[in-house]
This record gives sequence, C-alpha cells and structure tokens, in this order.
Amino acid sequence: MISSALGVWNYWVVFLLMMIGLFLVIGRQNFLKKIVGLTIFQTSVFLLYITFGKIKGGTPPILNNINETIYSNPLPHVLILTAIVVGVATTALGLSLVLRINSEYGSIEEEDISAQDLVDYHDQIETSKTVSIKFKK
Amino acid sequence: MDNNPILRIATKILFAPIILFGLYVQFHGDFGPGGGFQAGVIVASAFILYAIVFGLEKGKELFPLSINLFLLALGGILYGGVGIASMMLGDEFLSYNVLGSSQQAGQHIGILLVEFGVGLTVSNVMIALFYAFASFESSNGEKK
Amino acid sequence: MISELIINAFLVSIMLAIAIALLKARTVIYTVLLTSAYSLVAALMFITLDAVDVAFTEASVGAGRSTILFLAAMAFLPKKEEKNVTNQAFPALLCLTLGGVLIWCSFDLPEIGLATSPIHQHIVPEYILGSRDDIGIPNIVTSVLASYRGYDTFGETIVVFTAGIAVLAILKNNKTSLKKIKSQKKVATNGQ
Amino acid sequence: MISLETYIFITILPPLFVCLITPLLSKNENLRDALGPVGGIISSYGAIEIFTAVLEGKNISIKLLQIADGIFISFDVTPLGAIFGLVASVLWIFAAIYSVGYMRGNQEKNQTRFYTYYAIAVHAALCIAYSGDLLTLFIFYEVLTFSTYPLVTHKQNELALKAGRLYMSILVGSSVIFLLPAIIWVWILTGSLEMSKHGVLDGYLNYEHAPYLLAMFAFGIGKAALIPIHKWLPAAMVAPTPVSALLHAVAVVKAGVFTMLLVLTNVFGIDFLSKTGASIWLIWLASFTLLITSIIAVYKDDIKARLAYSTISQLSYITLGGALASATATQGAILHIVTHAAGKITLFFVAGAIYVGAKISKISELNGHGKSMSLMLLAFFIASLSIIGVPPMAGSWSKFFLMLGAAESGYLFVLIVFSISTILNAYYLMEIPARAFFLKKEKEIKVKIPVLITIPTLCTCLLTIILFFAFEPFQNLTSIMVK
Amino acid sequence: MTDIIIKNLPILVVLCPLMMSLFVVLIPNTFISWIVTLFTTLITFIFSLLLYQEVYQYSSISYALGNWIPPLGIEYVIDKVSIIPIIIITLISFLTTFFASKIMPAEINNSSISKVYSLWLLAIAGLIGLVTTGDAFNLFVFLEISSLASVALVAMGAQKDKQALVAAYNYLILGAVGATFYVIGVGLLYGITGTLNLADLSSRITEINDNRALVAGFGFMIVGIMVKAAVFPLHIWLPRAYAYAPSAVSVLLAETATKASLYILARILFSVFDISDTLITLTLTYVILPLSIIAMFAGTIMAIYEKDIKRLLAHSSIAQIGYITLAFAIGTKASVAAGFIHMFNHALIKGALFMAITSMSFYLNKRMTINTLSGLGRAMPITFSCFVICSLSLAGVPLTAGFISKLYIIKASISAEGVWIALLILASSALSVIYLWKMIEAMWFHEGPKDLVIKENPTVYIALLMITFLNIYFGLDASIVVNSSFEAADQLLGVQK
Repeated sequence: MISSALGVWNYWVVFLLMMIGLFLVIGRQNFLKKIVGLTIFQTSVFLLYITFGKIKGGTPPILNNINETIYSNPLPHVLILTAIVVGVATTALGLSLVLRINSEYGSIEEEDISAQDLVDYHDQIETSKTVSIKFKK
Repeated sequence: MDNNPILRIATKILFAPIILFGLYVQFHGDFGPGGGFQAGVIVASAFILYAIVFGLEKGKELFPLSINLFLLALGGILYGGVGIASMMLGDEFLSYNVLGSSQQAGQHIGILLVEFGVGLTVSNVMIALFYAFASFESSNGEKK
Repeated sequence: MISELIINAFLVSIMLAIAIALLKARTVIYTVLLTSAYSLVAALMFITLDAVDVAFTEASVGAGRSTILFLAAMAFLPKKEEKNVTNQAFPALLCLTLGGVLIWCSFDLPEIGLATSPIHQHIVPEYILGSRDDIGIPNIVTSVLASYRGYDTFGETIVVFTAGIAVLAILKNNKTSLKKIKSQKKVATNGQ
Repeated sequence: MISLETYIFITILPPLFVCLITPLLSKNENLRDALGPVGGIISSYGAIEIFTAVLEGKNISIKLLQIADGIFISFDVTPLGAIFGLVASVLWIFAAIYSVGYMRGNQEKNQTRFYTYYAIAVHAALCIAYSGDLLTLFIFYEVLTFSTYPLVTHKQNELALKAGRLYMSILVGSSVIFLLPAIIWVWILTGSLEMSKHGVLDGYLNYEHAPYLLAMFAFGIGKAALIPIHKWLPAAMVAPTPVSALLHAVAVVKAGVFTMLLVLTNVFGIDFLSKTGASIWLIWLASFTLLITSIIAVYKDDIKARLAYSTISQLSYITLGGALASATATQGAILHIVTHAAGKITLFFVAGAIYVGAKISKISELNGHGKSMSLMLLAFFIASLSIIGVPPMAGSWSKFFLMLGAAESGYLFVLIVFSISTILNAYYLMEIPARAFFLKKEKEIKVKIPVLITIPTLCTCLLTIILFFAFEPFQNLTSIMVK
Repeated sequence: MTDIIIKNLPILVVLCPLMMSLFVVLIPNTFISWIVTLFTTLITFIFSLLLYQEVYQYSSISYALGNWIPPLGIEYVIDKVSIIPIIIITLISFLTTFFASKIMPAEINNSSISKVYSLWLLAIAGLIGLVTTGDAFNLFVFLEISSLASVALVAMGAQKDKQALVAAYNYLILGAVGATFYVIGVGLLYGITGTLNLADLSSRITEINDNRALVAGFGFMIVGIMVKAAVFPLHIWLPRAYAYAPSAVSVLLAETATKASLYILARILFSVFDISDTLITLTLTYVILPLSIIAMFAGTIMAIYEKDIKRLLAHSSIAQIGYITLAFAIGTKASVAAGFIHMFNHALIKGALFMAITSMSFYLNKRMTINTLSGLGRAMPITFSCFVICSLSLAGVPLTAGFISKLYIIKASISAEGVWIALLILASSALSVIYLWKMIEAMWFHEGPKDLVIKENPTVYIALLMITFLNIYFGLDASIVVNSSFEAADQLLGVQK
C-alpha cells in the first residue's frame, strides 16, 4: 500500500519536474533560461525511464556469479546513456547560438531581439522603392 | 591565473593520473561501470584543466586544433570502420562475431574497438567545445 | 525495499525543491549552479535505482561537463535575467494540462519495481543470458550498448561529432571575413 | 495514300509553323504576311479532307499520350468538330489577307507579334475543334485565351490594358473556377474524360445533380458569353478589327459555343438532357440573354459595340439550340455556327474597312457616306440579311431549323423570343446602311479602302450566299451528329 | 563485392553520407569538398534506386543490424512505403548539392565550408536513417542528428543576416522539445509493452486495450513528430528557418526536412497503430483533419500578405503540408496514396521555386522582397521561365506535376468525405494563384533598376532546369509515381489486424 503510494508519488513528482522544465522553456523569455529549462526537462524524462527499469530488490545489471540474482532492467539505462549525450550535444549547440546572438544583438531577452528583428524586417521591405507598370516594347 | 605556483604544480601532478583514470574507465567498462563516454569526458577534463591553468595558448600548444579535428573524425571513422569490416567479412553491419576466431573473441574485439572510437570522439569534441567557447571572446574582439 | 522507495521519494522531493527555486532564480550564476546541483541529485537518484552507468555519465557529462560549458558561456553573457513582461498564463496552462494528462495516465503505468510487468519480461532476460553466453561481458549495459544496440551508440557518436562540428562552425563563423565574401560575390555576379 | 490521322496534323500544324516562322521573318515583311494565307490554304485542305471523310462516316481519332488513367492528350473528330474546323481554317484565309490590308492601311506597330499570336490563336481553335478528350479541350481553350490577350491589348494604352485585364480575369477566372472542377467532376464520376456520341454521363450522374453540373459547365465556358459573364466581349472591342473579326467570327466565341454544344451533346447527351430536363433553366437564361443583348445593341452608337452585342445574342441562339435538347434544334444550332460565322465576319470586315477608309467608327457619323463606299455597304447589307435570316442567305437555314426545333419541343415562348429578336436584328443592322444611303451627309471626307481589305470582304459576303445553295453536306453531317 | 553491396543496401544508403561526412570535414579545399559531397549524394541516389528494385522484388526488406534478431537488436525495415521518401531525399539532395556549387562559397567563408558540407551530409544521412529505421529509439537518435545538423546549417546564414541566429535558436529549442515529447511517448509505450521495435510494438499494442498510458504515449509521439513536420499550429519555427538560412540550405530543407517527418507521422498512424482502432479514427477526424484545413488557408493567406519572398514560399509550404496531412487524415487507401503523390510532387515544385528565388538573390546579392523582384523576368529569362512553370505546377495547372496530385487528392476526398473538402481544396489552390501571380507580375511587368544586367551562369541553372523538367515529365506521365504510391498505400493500410 504505502510502497505503491510512494511509487505513485515518485511518478507524479517526475511528471511535475518535466512540466516545470517545459514551462521554463516555453514560458521564459531569457534564451539562457530556456536552455536550462530544456536540461531540466530532459533530465526528468531520463528519471522516468530509469524508474521503469527498477526492479524490487534488484542489483545493478552487472553479472555476478551468485545464482538467482535479480538484475534491474539494463535496457532503459542504455537508452538513457544515449539520451544524456544527445542532450549535452543539444545544450552545447544552444549555448554557442546564445553566445553569437548576444554578441550580435547585445541582449538575450526575447522581447528586445524580436523588436530589433521587426525593425530590420521592415527596413528590408521599405528600402526598395515601388515601380510603375510598363509593357515590353 | 597562470602565475599561481600551487595551481601549476597541482595541475602538473594531476594531469597524468587523470588521463590514467580515464583510460582505466575506458577499458574497464566491460567489467564495471564506465565506458567510452565517461572515459572521453575524463580525459578531456585533464586537457581542459591544463588549458585553464596555463592559458589557452599553452593548451593549444599541448594539443593542437588540427590534431583535435583529425581525432574528432577518427573516432567516428573507427566505429564505422569496425562495422564496414564486419560487412566486408560477409556479415551484417556491426556484427562483431566474424571479427575474432570465436564468437566471444569477436564480440570482445568489436566492443573494445567501438568503445575506443566513442572515447576518442567524445574526448576530442569536449576539448574542441572548450577551445571554441574559450576563444570566442578573442575572435569577437577582432571584430569590434 | 520500502527504504529504497523512501530514499527515492526524498531525493525526488529535493529535485522538486531545486526546480521550484529555478523558477524564481533571476541571477545567471545562481541558475547555473542550481542546474548542476539538479543533475547531481539526479545522479544520486540513478544510483538508488541501480543505474550505475547512467549515474556515472550523468555526474560526469551532465553535472560536470555542461556546467563547465554554462560557466564558459556565462563569461560573455549578461549577469541578470530581466523580468518577464509578457504574461505567462498560456504556457502555464499548457504545462498544467500536459501534467494533468500524464498524471491521469500514471494509474495505468506499471507499478515501480514490479518484476512481472512486461517491460522486465519481454526482451531483457535474453539480454542477460546473451551477455553471459554469447558475449561474455559482465557489464550487461556495456554489452547491450555496444553490441545489441551498437547502432544506437554509433548514431550517438555521430550526434556528438555533429555537435562538435556545428559549434566550431558557428563560433568561428564571425563577421571578420565578410569583406572577402563581398569580393567573392562581386566575381560571382559578373558570372565567371 | 495518307492515313486519315495525318490529316488532323495537316490541319492543325500549319498555324503552329506560321507562328514559329513569323518572328524569324520580321525583316522581310511581304514574305511574313504571305505566310498566313498560305498556311490557311494548307490547313483548309486538310479540314476539307477530314470533312469529307467524316461525311462518309469514317471515324478519325488518335491518342498522343496518357496523363493519368482515363486522361489523355488525344484527338477525335466529331462531325461537329469537322464543321468547326472547316469554318475556322477557311475563314482564317480571308482573315489573314484582311489583316494584312488592315494593319498596313492603319500603320499599326508590332505587326510581327500580332501575326505570331494570331496564328497561335487559330492553332488553338483548330485543336479545340478536333480534341477528343475534355482535358485536351481545356488546355487549348486556355491557350486560346492567353494567346488572344496580346492581341486584345495590342494598342497598349491604358484603355487597352484595362480591357485586357477584364478579358483575362473573366475568361481565365470562369474557366478555372467552374470549368476545370466540372471536368474533374466528370472524371471522378466516369473515371474517364473521353466523350462519346450519345453522352457519357448517363448512369453515372444522378438526375438531381445534373443541372448543377450543367451550370458549372455553362458558366465555366465564359467564351459562350451568357449573361452575366458576357462583359468581356464588348470590352475586347478595343482590339484592332481583324482581331475582333477573329474573336467574334472565327476563333474565340465559336470555340465557346462549340465547347458548349459538345458538352451538351457528347458529354451529357441529348437524350439524357431531355430525360432529366437539366437544361430547362439554360433555355430561360439563354433566351433572356438573347433578348436583353438585342435590345442593348439597338442603343449602341459605336459600330463595333453594336456588332459585339449582336454577336452575344447570336451566340445565345446557338446555346439555346443546344439546350432545347431536340435533334432538330441541335442541328440548327450547329448550322448557325457556320452561317453566323460567315455573316458576322463580313460585318466586322466592313466595319474595319469603314474605319480604315474613312476613320469613322460611330454610326451617327456615317450619314450619307453610302455613295463613297457603296461596295462595302452592299456587302454589309447582304451579310445583315443573312444574320437576320432572309432567304436566299445562308442564315435563313439555321434560323429555320432552330425555330423548327423549338416548335417540336413545344417551347412556344422561345419561338416568340426568336421572332422578337429577329425584328430587333433587322432594326439595328439595317439602320447602318439605311443611314449611309438615305440620310444626307454633313461634311465631305475622302475615302480610300485598300484592295487587300475589299477582296476578302467580298469573298466572305459571297460565302454567305454560296452556303445557302451548297447546304447539303453540312445538313447531312449534322444529321449524322444527332442520329 | 557486388553481392556484399546488394546484401547491405539498406544500411549503405545511410552509411554512405554518414561516413563521408567524417572525411569531408578533414578536406581543406572548398572545391574538392564540394566534389566529394556531390559524388557521395550521387552514389547514395544510385543505392536508393537499386533499393527500389530490391523492394519491388521482395516487397519488404528487413535488415538486422549487428546480426541480432529483432526485437533484440535494431532492425532496418525498407518496404514500398519507406522507399518513396528515400527516393525523394536522395534525388533532391543530389540535385541540390549540384546546385550549391556556386551558391555556397558566396555565402560561407572558406575556413568553415568543409564543415558546412559535412553538416550537409549529416543532415541528409539523418533524414534517410530516420526513414529507414524500424526501431523507435533509433528513430529518435537520427531525428537528433538531422535536426542538430540542420540547425547548424541554418545558423550559417548569420553571415548575411543576424536573424539567422534567432531562427536557428528557435528551431533548435522547438525541435528539442518535439524530440523530448517523442521520447516521453516512446517511454510510456515502452513502459507498458516492453519493446522498442515498431513492428513488435504494433503487435503488442493490439493485446492491450483501453490503457490510458497507451493513449498518452500515442499523443506525445504524434505531437513530437508534428513539431518536426511543421503541422499547422506547431509550424512556428519553419518560416524563419527557411527564410534566413543560407540559400542552398533553405532549398535542401524546404524539399526534404518535413517530408521525412510526414512519412514518420503516416507510419505511426497507420502501421504502428491501426487505422481501424477508434483512437486513430478519432485523432484523424477531430484533430488532424481540422488542423490541415486550417493550415491550408492560414498558410495561403499568410503567403498572400507576405512581402519577403523566402518567407512567402515557406508559408505556402505550410499550406502544402496541410494538403498532405489532409490526405492522410481522410484515411482511405486512395487518399493516403494521394498524400504520397503530393509529397513527391511538392518536393519537386517547392525545391524548384526556392532554387529560382535563390539564384536570383545570388546574382543580386540581397534579400528578395516583392520589390527587388522587379524586372528580373527580363534580366534572367531561363530562371524566370522555370519559375513560371513551377508556379503553374504549384497552382495545379494541367500538364504539370501539381495537377496530378491535386487531381488525386480531390478524387480521394470526394469519394471518401463528399464534395465539401474538395471545394475547400479548390478554394485554397485558387487563393494560391494570387501570391504566385503577385511574384510573376513583379518579375515580368514591373520595370527593374536601369543597371540590371545579369549573365546567367550554367552551373547555377542546370540543376534548376533538371528539376523543372522533372516537374513537367511527372505531369505528362505520372504512372510511376502514382503506381508506387498506390502500392505503398496498400502495404501501409493493407496489413490490418
């Protein structure tokens, strides 16, 4: 009973963590904060996987010579090993982009940047003047 | 900070053990926790420590970018190469059985090689990332 | 067994606390440190869940590696985060609904640690046997990682490689050499 | 002995070659202007051969390539097509000669471009005539529209441009919004776009939907100029007269009504129409168009505008004939394509001649100049009689058949409409020669009409009379068509 | 040797660009790296053609990587369905690489160009791997390869315009969120079935009934993929990413990137899950169908009011994706086939349009807006005529490829859902004529600047000519595309449990 309650609590908190991470990504305006949020989000997903992999009274999936050992499920571990590295790759790429953005725009806040972009965009449209209709001679 | 003797000496002392530990993790991965990724990160951290303490230029002298880029690619090539070799020996991609005399021997060789490839790539990517981030400011400075 | 669960619950709660603190955090250094703490606790959690390799990786890659990256990046970034001007009602609502969906479905998820659930019965036993007989490597994770799902690992190596190349290209690629490009384009326009 | 299929190409290819060669000869004017008539002669030879072959009941068809299942680029000569092809190719000869005279006499610019697109238009018209597949029909229908756009906007002043824009927007718009979907509908129903002698829809289309499909076709074929999509025709009057002649007599509007008839007879099928009564609303609409436009024509002072509106009303005769869904009426409709073509082209030639010769484009200015250009006005008079339908002019036949058909199928009000509009015709056409001959002129103007204009005009005028006597083959062909 | 190649074709298609990318990065010389890239793509294309033969011989090929019997190991599955996107990607990437020869060096500085070509190959390889794999998690890995590579490629546009960085950043974040959603979905499904192999998954799913976790997992997977495929409300990243990427890159992405994800969408909907399952039918009718219809109109209307040409084309892409998802949502064999037909044709059409615009901006060396187009029709007749032909194709004029796909979509929708959807499709394609005409009018009828003299360069327009030719060819004789699409639809929907 209590164990199942704790288990459910486990799941629930993991989900909550995910959603906090997601909220940091889509809710915050600061580009660095978004990346942090992404990290949180992904780490929580990893937790979910590993939680699946756990077996009551299991040991880490490293073979030993004692019989009747219960090994926890190795497959989620493998998947998550992959996922972690992928996550770091994403983070690195995002950070490098943030650096460039900061050096180009002088800010990493979404409002400032979109404001600047809007100005540029309209400049591009306006610069070239309109021309009159004319037929081939 | 490269005029702080304690840091310098500590770094010089730590450098070799860190790499050694990295290699241990790399090749002990079959029996205990560990493997290419972890090893790669650890080895990289040694060089990064060196670069932090002695400055980026020294770090690049110790480990030039060109070699870095080469090894970066080499890791992947090694990994893929194992797979292609097994194809050449008439089996599927990445099936190590054909590499050795017996199945287990083949598997051992294959896993050793691919883990090494992973380690190579990961460590060099990590170092490359650090170099890129650290030297970003300077290249930016030229611009301004 | 129950003790394990209690520890888990405890660790999870700490992570929750850190995450909530992150929601409030406005100073960048604070944010970064909290993130690294978060992945450290996650690593502990992984250990209690028998995922030693994952814990190792998370500690080295997650906590160590990305923290260094964050710090390195931080050097060039503004130190404080501005207050949001746009209202965050919609994102919050979205997240709450999604969380609701997940919690709603959580009742049909297998109970934690139940050895009879299909996830533990379907493929894994073959892995354990195979790792002993076919491959002869004690560390099942390694054997699955490098042999059974070796192709995943290959792909993952390529991902790392991609990220490395990408960052190099992006950070190298400044306006410094723009004059050269201009001249190239002139040549191109004359259509050589 | 050449196989029958090759005659199709003998007919449709000369205009294509003409339009390809013309730009190359832009320096050497005489040679360039000679191309048109020569090409016309060749393709009318082919057309005549096909005509006779079809008259002997032979079946000429050729599939070029398959686009999707049931959709081809293919040619298949129906009797109707044979007639239309003959008309278009023969009249092209005269139109070509005439346009040389007109363009030179008027010192127009960009003559090379003019002849090029003129040829493309004729090519498209011929392809429409012989097309054996609805998609082929549609494609060349659009080619015709696009190729006539530069002709309509030939003058390139603001007025011409506005007219051109209206012309394009109505024709392209209607065809894309209604015609193409209608065709696709047919394809979805029957799984094929080929047409057959007795219609293809029977058994596939349920009776409630028939009127809507017909409506999509009727309004999609903008070239048939039913109200409310007739506006493009008067607008297109800014074009040079040879173009108007081409538009109104030879290519465009005839292509429109041709398509309309083809859809009525070979897609729906006369029996299907009469069975479902799908076309009753079309009868009302057509007769309404017929009356209104005849009335409008009376109030127009510009010669070409008046002729334009008369054209619209004449087109509605043909649509009406088709919509009546009786054998005789359909025959009449088909014949009316021929007779009206001959008559109307003459009228336009004369209008152009008057414009070139005396720079007169208003009827009211025409008073009393009859003597100075009696020949032209005589031609005009004869052609008008043909249009009105007075024997011994060709027009009388077609009108006779139309009225007969209307009577057979028991639509008395149609008969009444016919007679009223005939009276109106008589009025607004006869007014022109009447003013010219009987009123006294205000001021003296010297008239000189180039011979290259006179000759083709007289020829076509003669044609209207010849057709009256050499009427046999056409009637036989139409009877084959409706059997 | 040959038999080894034949035996390993499924993996070689992916491996060839993947391995070559590792070598290309080491080549210092611009030209040589281009040549190598070109040959790699060419060989990949040849492999895919061979694969096409194989597939039509055996109807479905399964390739067990590492010789572990699936579901133990990772499996590659290539059947009549997946061969279509493979052919699209390889063909298009070859043409685009050819096209890039002059364009690329003009926008990327020499020091990083070999890296760019490496990323280019990685993006292609990632997409192909995405399509060929039969394993849910491996799919995620390749998803990440392709998206990371394309993000970096987009960011390369920063040399011309700094907005490229922001575009790339948004692309990265949204892509990562999408991918994580997909991973959550896979995790939930894995948690209840215990397998990752798609075929095995679908067989085990049928045994489970009304499990909430199943529903949630399905939802997360679909949403994650829909982000990548830029299905309507989740398309926000697309216009900027296409607009500010380096020209050649935007051509490549526009043609291939979303197609692969659309294929995955179809795969999950119809083959992993089951069309007869109420869950799927509900999703199709109440989620995807309305969204696609909205996308059709929203995309077109945004395109009508857009002034920046690349963005305009991107918006129209959203509308076109709407057509494809609509065809999938109707869910009959005919409609799914129509969806595949349009997938193929749209790749050709949009690729050609982007190429044309790109080469214009290459000569003018400035962003293309509706005003800078003026007079270009006269200045560069070849490019212009190709542009016109492909616009006609996009509008669905007969004798072009676009007509065929419109035809089949409309037929399928009428036979399944009745006339109203067909009417909507017609309406939106009629609207699309507006923005096409806007561009053509600007190019042909507006007077350009006086000093506008451009000497068109064969290396730039040959690829354009080729792809335009394909547009016309598949408009005249569509039998290959149509037949293989119908075969694919049969195989996708035919195996119903």
